[in-house]
This record gives sequence, structure tokens and C-alpha cells, in this order.
Amino acid sequence: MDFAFSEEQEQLRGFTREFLADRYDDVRLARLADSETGVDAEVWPKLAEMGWLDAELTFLDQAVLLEETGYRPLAAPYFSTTVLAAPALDDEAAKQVADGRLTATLAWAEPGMRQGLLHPAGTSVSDGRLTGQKVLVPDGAAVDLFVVTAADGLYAVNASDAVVTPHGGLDGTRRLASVRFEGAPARPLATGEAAAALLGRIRDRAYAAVALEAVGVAQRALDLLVAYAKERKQFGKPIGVYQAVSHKASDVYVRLQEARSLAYWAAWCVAEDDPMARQACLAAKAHAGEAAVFACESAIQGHGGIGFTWEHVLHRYYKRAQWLAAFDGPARDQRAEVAAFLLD
Amino acid sequence: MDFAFSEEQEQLRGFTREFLADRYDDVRLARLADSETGVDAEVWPKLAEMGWLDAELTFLDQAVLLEETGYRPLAAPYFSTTVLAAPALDDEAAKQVADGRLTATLAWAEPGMRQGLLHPAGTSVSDGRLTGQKVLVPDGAAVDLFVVTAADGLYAVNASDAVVTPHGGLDGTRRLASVRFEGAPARPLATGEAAAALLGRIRDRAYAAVALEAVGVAQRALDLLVAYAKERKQFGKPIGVYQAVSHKASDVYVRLQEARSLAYWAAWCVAEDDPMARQACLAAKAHAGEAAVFACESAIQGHGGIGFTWEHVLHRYYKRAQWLAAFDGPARDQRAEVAAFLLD
Amino acid sequence: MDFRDTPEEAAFRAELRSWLQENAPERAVEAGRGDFDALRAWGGRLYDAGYVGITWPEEYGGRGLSPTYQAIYLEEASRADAPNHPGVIGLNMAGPTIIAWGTGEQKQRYLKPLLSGEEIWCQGFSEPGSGSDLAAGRTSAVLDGDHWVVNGQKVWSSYAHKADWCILVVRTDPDVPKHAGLSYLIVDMHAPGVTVRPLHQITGDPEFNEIFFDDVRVPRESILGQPGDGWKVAMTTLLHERGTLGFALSAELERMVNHLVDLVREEGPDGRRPADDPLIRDAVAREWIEMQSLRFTNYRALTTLLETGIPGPEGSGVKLAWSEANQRLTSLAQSVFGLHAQVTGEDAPWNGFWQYWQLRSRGNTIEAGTSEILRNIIAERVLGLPKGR
Amino acid sequence: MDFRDTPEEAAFRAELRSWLQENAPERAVEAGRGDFDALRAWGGRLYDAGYVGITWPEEYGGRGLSPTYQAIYLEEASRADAPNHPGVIGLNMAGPTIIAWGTGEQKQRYLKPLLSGEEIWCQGFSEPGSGSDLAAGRTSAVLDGDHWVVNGQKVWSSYAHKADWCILVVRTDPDVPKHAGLSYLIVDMHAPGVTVRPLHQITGDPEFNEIFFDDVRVPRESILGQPGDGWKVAMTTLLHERGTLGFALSAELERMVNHLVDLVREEGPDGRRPADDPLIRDAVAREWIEMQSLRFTNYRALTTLLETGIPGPEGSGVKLAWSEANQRLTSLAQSVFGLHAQVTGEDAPWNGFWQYWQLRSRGNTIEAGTSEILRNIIAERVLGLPKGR
Repeated sequence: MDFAFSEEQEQLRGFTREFLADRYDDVRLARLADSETGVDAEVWPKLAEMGWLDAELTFLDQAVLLEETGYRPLAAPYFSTTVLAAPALDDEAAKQVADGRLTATLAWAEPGMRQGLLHPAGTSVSDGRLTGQKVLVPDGAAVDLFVVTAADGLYAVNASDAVVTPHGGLDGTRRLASVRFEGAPARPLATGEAAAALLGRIRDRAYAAVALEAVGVAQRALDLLVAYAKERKQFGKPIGVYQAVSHKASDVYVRLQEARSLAYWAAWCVAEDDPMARQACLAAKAHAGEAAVFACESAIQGHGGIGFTWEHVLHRYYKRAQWLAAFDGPARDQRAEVAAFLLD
Repeated sequence: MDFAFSEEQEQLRGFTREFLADRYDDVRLARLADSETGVDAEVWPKLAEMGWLDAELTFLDQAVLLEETGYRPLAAPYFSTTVLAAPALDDEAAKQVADGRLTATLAWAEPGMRQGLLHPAGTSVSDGRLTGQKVLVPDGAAVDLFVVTAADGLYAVNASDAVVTPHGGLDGTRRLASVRFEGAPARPLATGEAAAALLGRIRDRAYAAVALEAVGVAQRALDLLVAYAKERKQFGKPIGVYQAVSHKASDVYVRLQEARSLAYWAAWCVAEDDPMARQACLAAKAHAGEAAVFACESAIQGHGGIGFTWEHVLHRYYKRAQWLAAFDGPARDQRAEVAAFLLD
Repeated sequence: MDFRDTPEEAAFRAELRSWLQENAPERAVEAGRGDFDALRAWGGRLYDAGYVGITWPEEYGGRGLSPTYQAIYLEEASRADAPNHPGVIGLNMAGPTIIAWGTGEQKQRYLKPLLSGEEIWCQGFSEPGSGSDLAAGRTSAVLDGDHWVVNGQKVWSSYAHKADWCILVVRTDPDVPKHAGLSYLIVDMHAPGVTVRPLHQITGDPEFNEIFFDDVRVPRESILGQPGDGWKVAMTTLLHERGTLGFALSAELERMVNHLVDLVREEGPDGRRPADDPLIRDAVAREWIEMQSLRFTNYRALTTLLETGIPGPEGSGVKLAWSEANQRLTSLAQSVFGLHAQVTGEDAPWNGFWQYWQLRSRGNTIEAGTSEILRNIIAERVLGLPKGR
Repeated sequence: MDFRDTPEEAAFRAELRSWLQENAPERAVEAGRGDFDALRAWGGRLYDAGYVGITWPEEYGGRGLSPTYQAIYLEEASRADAPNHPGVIGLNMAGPTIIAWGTGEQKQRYLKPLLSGEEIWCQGFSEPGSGSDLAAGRTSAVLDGDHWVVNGQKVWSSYAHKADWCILVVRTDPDVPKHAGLSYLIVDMHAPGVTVRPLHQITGDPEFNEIFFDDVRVPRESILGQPGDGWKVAMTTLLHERGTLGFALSAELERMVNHLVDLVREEGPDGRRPADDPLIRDAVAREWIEMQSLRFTNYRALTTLLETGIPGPEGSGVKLAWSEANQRLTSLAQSVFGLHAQVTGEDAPWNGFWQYWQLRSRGNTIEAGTSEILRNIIAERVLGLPKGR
């Protein structure tokens, strides 16, 4: 029984936090989020250099990176490429990802159909050509390759063969796009039951990743709240002396620690392919998504008017928290699945 | 537009509060609740004297009495007789009630069947004789007459013709009983659609009454909390200066005011047979039941250990609040009905 | 007790309802983004029809009716989904304060154009260093001949970028205890030295502003009350802000609940109807019940006001409860869209309505008295608990 | 990071599990109502099998294992629904304090009978006038020859009516600042002048007690630490109470979640299965998730403890979160019974199990540090916010 990251992992965390804090201070983050594309075009080669894209990284190593990219959002399709797409890629594409030459994402949701990752897709392939309409594709306008769910399996399609419509997004550094495929050349990655199983593993992994990012978001919100509560004075005292503020901060802290425990459990289950992986990932995603929203809302309230302004960084975190909480359906959807394990 | 009780009603409130405070101080209430029957056998004639049983009382007059019997629980089958049973009684029985010579209640729930007031009953009558098993009959061991729901209508059965099994109850002054009828002589009160409509009016009325009592309960809990917060010192200050206590009291106050507004609205709708009566009564019962539980729980917490003792009066109110919140199903059941009005 | 309209009230309501049906423009989806000139024109039409200043004295352009009529107006306007009069600060804060403290001349000068929407008002109460702590304000006014010379900075001032006048709390005597040194000026927003800087909200819209005063000269007589009365005058303003707020809020909530009902009954982008989900049904019913509870709480406070001239204490929790209800309700609405809720611009679901209002709702527990301050006020003034500060 | 048992841990768990299967008596439905002698016998059997004092030094009857084994014990005992050892105050409060502060003689004298359940302990910390404010206590001890003479009153003392010994915080010096004047005695509960009065809880059961001390003579050497060390010694006690509490609480919650799952899957008295209601499903899943979150939070704190010797700050919220989860969970359970939840005695549903635990749960946010105090502690000690008092 050992619930700690290794020394190497803690070192990785240190480097990562420093790198991100340096590159994405609050002003830079705001500038990127409000930019045309929301993407830091130059960072990708650096990620490859630092080894973030190495195929040998275990999911526990990656857990460290994901928590830190929640603490300081990274304006690049890292989540989409390594969490959503990478597990489905063939060796050739995987190698390109590891070398920093390929970014990718997963396109699953379709209009007019249930939009969960595990719901059936209507997109079809015939003679190696894929036709269909996908919506809500994360980082859809920022990647080179789409992993596309179709009725009979998973396919790879080059972005250059698709019609991509980028959308504006509340979360400026993780936008969504609609993608239309009109007989696009498609490479099969997995079919039938293998595809279904693969998609299940991708979803578990994505839930764990979302939970880890949410923990990072919540931690940043709490840090901002605590710092402000120590410094801001009202009625002659720092507002942190008032229980309306300090008890709210305590509640955020408790929820955050719970979320972190679940996120680490989920990450370990994914890394080890543990039989409890499904439940752990559902639990972590449901809890951490809500915890991050709660942390941001509490921090905004604690800051008063200033926390409600566009200038303050808090709303960037709040919108990321909302993105994460909404991913693949709100927490009640994940709880419904947990309940099925417990009760049916 | 006028949302105030009349001067006469306010006078009635004053008398009532005084009478109840006098007769049921906390010590007496505890003694009655812990007694063999939980009933103050001598109070009934006094209620008749004071006019509480008069047929001319409007439901708004009665609303005043009901709120006050929440504030100081009355150890007598007043709710059962005047709210649950009276609307169904024939003239003769109604006159006996008004004269203080008859107490009654309603018996509806049956084991193994849905137990809501409006769910079908399986009890049957043939040749004027009623046979069936009823459970959870309020004040079932304390009344002279049962109004019994049967498959085809409502019947009156004398308690002396039934086999009554009294139960112990968390709420000592409003206990439940099981009642078995084995071919008991039964007098028809209403049949067919008239019976269904009557039962609907009884339920609306009961919900409004429950809400009014709950408001009284919540008010007493708040009064106890506020008094204690002013007097009890910790770390050298009255605990009411700490926001953990004072903000909780504020929240109780707000919820209580909301509940009161809904309860009065419901009472008025019942008194006036307003088209919104059904929704108003559902809303009032759902909200006020939960508000009373919340008020009591907050008051217990605010009192610390002492509020958790049998000696302190608070738990009597808490158990009454739980009784009221559970009546005819928890708040989620009433909200489901409200939702049907709004959404279907 | 009788919730029915009197014959007069019923007539007023019927007339208003049909007038709104014919005259109310479509309400812009997102508050800060509407066309202000169109709003101002709407304010003028409302005034001409007699629906502004319903409770104000007739001599100042009002209609001299009881607050019940104002409540009816708010209910009907909300049900018709009509936009608000653009002069909310003037109507709810400046106007009542001028009626209470102004000289005859001031009343003559300011009230009518305020009602008609010809002149827009803003307020300067909060400062960057003193959010909820009004008495800690440091913006100063020094008498120089016939003028006050004002220097300092105010913040959280809505409509300042459109305003003609500002009710401004200033420090005129730095040598007395902090509450005693305040005065309450009426400042021309077009005067030299006044600079307005819009503050963008988390919605992206500039709804509030900072106002900078740099040697702004204000005529000596443009004061409400006497020098040193500023705290008392400001309390009148805040009392009125909160006093008349309740009905506006429960009417707003009714409008939002109605929209929520529409939303969940629609088929979503994934072909499902949210209204078929029992969890959503439960939550919608909860907010409808909450809305009714606030509505009738307002009626109770109104009845007390009609009987005693002072609003009942029941009303003090309405803003508190409304703000949290509005936050829950808008978050629930956003949750039914899934990730689609994140898409902005022309592809946003419901044309961005819920997105805007969900984000906007986070300000509800901060503006016009934070929830923390309101809970203090209820604890201290209504429940009589000892002061914590 | 590895959540799997080591081979040694797995062997310990397997052995324990089969031992519990064979030996654990049925757990009494309602805590305060069990047969105490049977519980004491159970404590003895547990001790003989080596499952008490798992982490304590071997020389005092413990097993000298790491806290991981204690965590495994708590998990398995809860899954087997086994009763608790009756000596909880001794095991969690008195014992660790004696190990930390006791003389060699004291350790020899007290620890073994404490582990075996032969001697039961209680604590005397709170007083009627000073609930959460330990340093305001007024029970006094005055030296008279070779004895302390104790006078005063304590309250909220569980097991006092069964106890042989009491760890008692007393004031030995009234002339110094309040924290400095305290000492920490070991008092024989059978000594003349000790009177125990049971306090009945809202459940009706006498679980806590008042203790009255009337010229009770305590041998001079029955003290932990020096006179004046009382505050420091008491902090050790409370640290241990909270330190070892986490796993016990998440194990308790796991047991309750399991019961809740059983409950909602059963057909109710009205023929419906609560598990078919999506609202109930959602709530059950929520509590299962909460339970797992506390379980793994404990593991994280345990890992820190193993690495550094000090429990991690993550654990400080576990009691806070557990108490509220247990309140929600038991209220949910009661809600599925409708009015039937009110019936007590032999006709009570589930033999009164949920009724008892729902009412009992209201004490969870009060006992062993009120939730208000715990939130203060997290704010001040973990987050470093300024002290509010």
C-alpha cells in the first residue's frame, strides 16, 4: 500500500509547474485565450523536447502533467492528442506523436444522437471513405488528425481531408469545432468489439484526465482565494478572519482533497488496468468536475466584485472547470452509471 | 391584494399561543410525549369551549391554530380530527365533532400497496361491512371514529368495531397505529368520483395544515437557536457573534419566511377553493417540511451537545418536523407532482 | 387575507397587459449588449403610458398609486418578457433619495427627466479599497468658493458610461469619525475631470464602470442633506434599493423559470427531452416552488408596507434567496447542453441566453450587498444577534 | 503508487477475514443498547487473536505493526459488520497519551488491561460552561499531602458509566493564564466522590454522561507529564483521537453505504423498490463516491504518516466530510420509509436500525470537535488564514 508519487514523478511535477508558471502567467494566459485560435503555436516542439509526448510515460507520470496543466492551463491540444486520440493510434502515427510531429483529437458526437463517448455513432465508411458530421470536437481546429468513431469502428482521417468549422468557446484555450467528412480517406484503427473496448478504455482515461485537470483548477482557485483572504481588508481586518470566508475556504479544501484522492485512484487504476477502473474513473470525473466548479465559484465570491471581472484570471479557471464538468455529460450521468454498478 | 390575517385572526393567534404555552411548557410536553398514550386526555373539552372545533371556522382561522400547534405541539388528535377526517363526515358526525363529543381520523394506507392518500385502496365493503388492513393511521389509537378509504369510496367505522394496534412513535404526541377491520359495520360517506374529489380536497387541506404546523415548528426552533446564541458564550463571546452560527440562523430565517409565505398561500387557496390550490399545497408541503427539518437540525447544531440530549426540548420538535416532512411521502414526491403540472 | 386583485387593480392589470402586448419590444437576450438608444426610447414610451414612477407623487411626474400597482407592473412586465426601463439606478436609488432629502428645486429639476429616461443616473458608492465598507471611502470633496472640488475613484458603477448624473458619496471632513465625515453630492457626469472606464465582466460585457474624479467642480448646492449627512442619506438610498428590489427579483425569477420550462420541454441536440429526466424534473419543480415562495414573501412584505409604511422584515431575505436560486437555475439550464454549453457566438445554444445568464448570475451574490453582508444584516437587525465585527 | 496489498498485508488481511467470519458476533443494531459484557468479551477475544493495539509497541501488549495493518483491520471489521472493541476511549485517546507521556510504571500498569478490554476508560475534558473551549475548564485539583483533591463537573463523557479509569483535565493553578494552569490526571472511577449521571441522547439511549467529582482523592503520581502540562498532554490526546479516526470513519461509512444499498434494493412496504427511483439512485451513487473519496484520502494521509511520521493534512477534513455524509445518508434511508420511519419498537422498519443511526448522526457534527471548530482548524492551521477569534 503506497499512495505517493515516486521521487522522479515529484521532480517532474516541479519542472512542469515551473515551466508552465513561467510560460503561462496570468497575463499570457489571458492573451492566448482571447487570441484568434487560442493556441500557443510554438509550445508543441518544447513539449516533445521535455518528453511529455514520450510513449514510455506511464499514465501515472502523465497524471502529474495533467494536474499541472489544470493548475496552469496549457494552450495546446495536449489533452486531445495524448488522452483522447493517442490510445487509438497505430504505431506509425504514435511515433509521429512521440516525435512532436502530429497532433490529434477524437471526434465522436453527432447531431441528433446521444452524444456520450460510448453511444453508437452513425458515421459510416465505405470503400475506405468516411462520411458523416461530428460536433463538439475538442481542439478540432488545432490538430492534424482526427480519430473518428463510426458505426463499425474507429478510423483515422487527416484534418486536411475534413471540413472544419471552428467555434468560439467560453474556455478560450480549449475550443470545440464541428467537423464534416465528405467521403474523406479513412484508415481503420480498430473495428467491432475491439473498437468498443478501446473506446471504453479511452473514456476511462479521459475521465481520469479530466479529474486530474479539475484538481489542478481547484487548487489554483483555492490558492487565489486564500491569498486574497489574507491580504484584502474590510472593516479593518483581513477578510480571512470572517468565518463566512474562512469556512468556505475550508470546505473548498476538503472537497479538493477528496477530488484529488479520487483522481489519483482513477489514474492508478488506468495505469494498472485495475478491475475497478471503470467505477474509479466515473467517481473521479463526477466528483472532481463539481469540486472544481465549486472551488472557482467560492473563489469568485470571496474576491467580491474584482473576481467577477474579465481582467481577473479567475473566470478563465471557472470556464475551464465548467468545460471539464460538462465533458461527456454532467456528473449526474456518471452517477447514474455508478448506481447501475451498485444497484442492478 | 391583502396578505395579512384579520384582526380577529391575530387575536385568536394571541389567545392560542398563550393557552398552548401555558398548558404545554417544555416540561409538560416532554412528560406527555413520554407517557403511555401521548395524549392529553383532558384538553379536548377545552378545545370545544374555545371554539377550535366550530364548524364555522374558516380554514384561514384554522391556519392560525395549526401554525400555533406547531409552535407548541398539542397532545391531542386535533390535526387528525379536523383536517384529515372532518371534511368527509356526515352532518351528524360533524355536529358531534363541533360539540367536542367525537374525535376521528383517516385510515388510508395499506400494506403492500402504494401508500399515498390518492392511491387506490384495496379495502372492500360488502353488505355494509368493511374488511381490510390499514397501517400508519395518525392518532389511530386516540380517536372514536375512522374515516376509511375503500375501493369504492369513503366509509365511517366506529373505533370500537376495529382492532387497533398502537405503535410507539418517534414523535410521542402524534403516534401511528395499525387498524384491522373484520367485517366492521361501515357507514358510507362518499362513493365514486365524489369520493375521489373529496379525498383530493382532504389531501390539499392536509398538505396546507402540515405546512402550517411545520412553519410553527421552524419558528420555535429558530427562536430557541437565537436565544441560545445570544446567551451561550464560547471563547469569551456569545456564540451569536460567530458567522458560523449567525449566518446559519439567517439562512433558517430566510427559509422559514419562504415556507410561511407558501403555507399562507396554500391555506388561502384551500379556504377559497382557488384553482391553484393543488399546486400551492404541494409546494407548501414540500418546502415547509424540509424547512422545519433544516431549522431543527440547525438549532441542534447551534446548541452543541446540549441540543443532542433527550432532556432538551429540541428533539421533540425535530421528530415532529420529520413526521411532517414524511407525511404522504417525502418532498421529492410532491415535487414530482409539481413537475407534472409544469412540464407535461 | 385575499390574493385577488381588487376591481381597480384588475383593471390596471388588464390595461397594462394589453398595452405591453402591443408596445413591448423584444427583450435583448443579453443585458449589457442591447441597443441603449432603443432602450431609452422604450423608457420614454413607458413613461408616456404612465408606467414609470407608479408610486411616486403626481407632482413629480409619478402616478401616486400604492406599491401594489408597482408589484403588478413588475409581474406583468416580466410575464410579457419586456425589457427593463434603462433608468434603474435613477428609479430605485437616486429618485427615492431625492424625494426623501431633496429641496423643492432639486425635485423639480431632476425627477421628471429621470422618469422619462431622458436623463440617466449612476451611483458612486464603492471604492477599490472599500467594497462593502462604505464608510471607509476616501473620495474627497473640498469646498472652494461656491463649488465642491471632488477627487478620487469609484467602482462598480453600472450605467456610468451612459449616465448624465451621479449620486456620489464623498468625504468632506477627514477630521471626524469616518461615518460623520461623509456628504452626498449630485454630480454632472459631463463635467470636466470626470472619466469613466468600463470594467468588463466575466461575461465579456462592460456592465459596470470605474469613475475617476480629477478636480471636478460641483456647485455647492448640489448636495442632498447637509454636509456630514452623507451616511444617513446613503442609508435611505440603500433602504430603497433593497425595499423595491423584491418584486423585481421575483418577477425576474418567474421569467427565468418560464424560460427553463420551455428549455427542458424542447428536444435537445441529442434528441432527448430533458423534461423526461426525473432529476431535472425535481430540480425544475424546486425552483418553481422557490420562485412562488419569494413572490408570496414579497406580498407579505408589501402588506406590511401598506399597513405600516415600513416594509416587513420578511423581505430582507428575498435578495439573498433569489441570488442563489438564480445561480442554481441557470447552472441547471447550462447542464442540459453538455459541452455544447461552451460554444459561443452564432452556434451557441439558445443564442447564448443561458450562457450569458449563468455567468452573469455569479455576480448576483456580490452586487447590491454581498450575501455575506446580507446574512450579517439579517442576523443583527432582524434576529437581534450581537454584531460580529 | 500502488494500492495493492504487499504479500504480508495480503496474508494478514486473509487471516483476519477468515477469523472474523468465524468469530465476530452479530453487531447490535443500536450502539448504546448492546450487551456490554458481551462486548467486553468480544474485546478480549480480539485481543487474544492479536487484533487490538496492532500498531502499539510489543512490550505493552501491542503488535508493533505499521498503521497500514490498522487500516486493514478497520476495513475488514467494517465489511464483516463486526462490533467495535468497547475500549474506544482507551484505545484512541488514553492509550496513545500514556505511551507518549506516561512513566514506565504507568505504561506497565495501564496498557495491557486497556487493550484486552479488562479495564474501560473514559475522558473528562468538556464542562457544562465550556464546550469547545477546553482551556476555560474549571474542575480543580488541589494538592493535599500525597493526593490531588478533585472537585468539579465534566460532561459528554462516553462510557463513563462503565469505566474503570478517566483521563481528566483539571485546573491545578488558578493564578496563571488559563492554558498554563491545567494538569492531566488519571482518576480511578471507583474512588469515593465520583458520581456518574447518564445523559440520554435524542435517540433515547444513555451514551454520554456527566461526571461529578466531590473531594475525590487521586494519588499524586497519577499524573501524565508535570503539573501545568495539562494543555500540552491534552493536545496529544486530541491529535491521536483525530489522527487514528479517519480510517475508522471511512470504514463506518462503507458499512453504512453497504446497508443503504441493501435497503434500496429491497421491496419496500408499499411494494416499490427504492432503487428504481432515479433520484435515489443518484443520491446512493453520490454517497458511494463520497465514501471512496474519504477512503483514499485516508490512504494519502497514511502514506504521509508512513513517510514522515506525521499524518498528512489531507486527513483533517475527513471527520468533517464524514459527519455530513453520514447525516445525508441516514436521512435518505429514513426517507424511503415514509411515515413508517416514525414507528418505533418491534414494528419499526429494519428493526430500528436507520431510525437510530439517523438520529445518532446529528451528534456527528458536534462530538469530537464540532464542525465549526474543525473548519476553524483547517482555515488556520492548514490554509494559514488569520485567526478569527
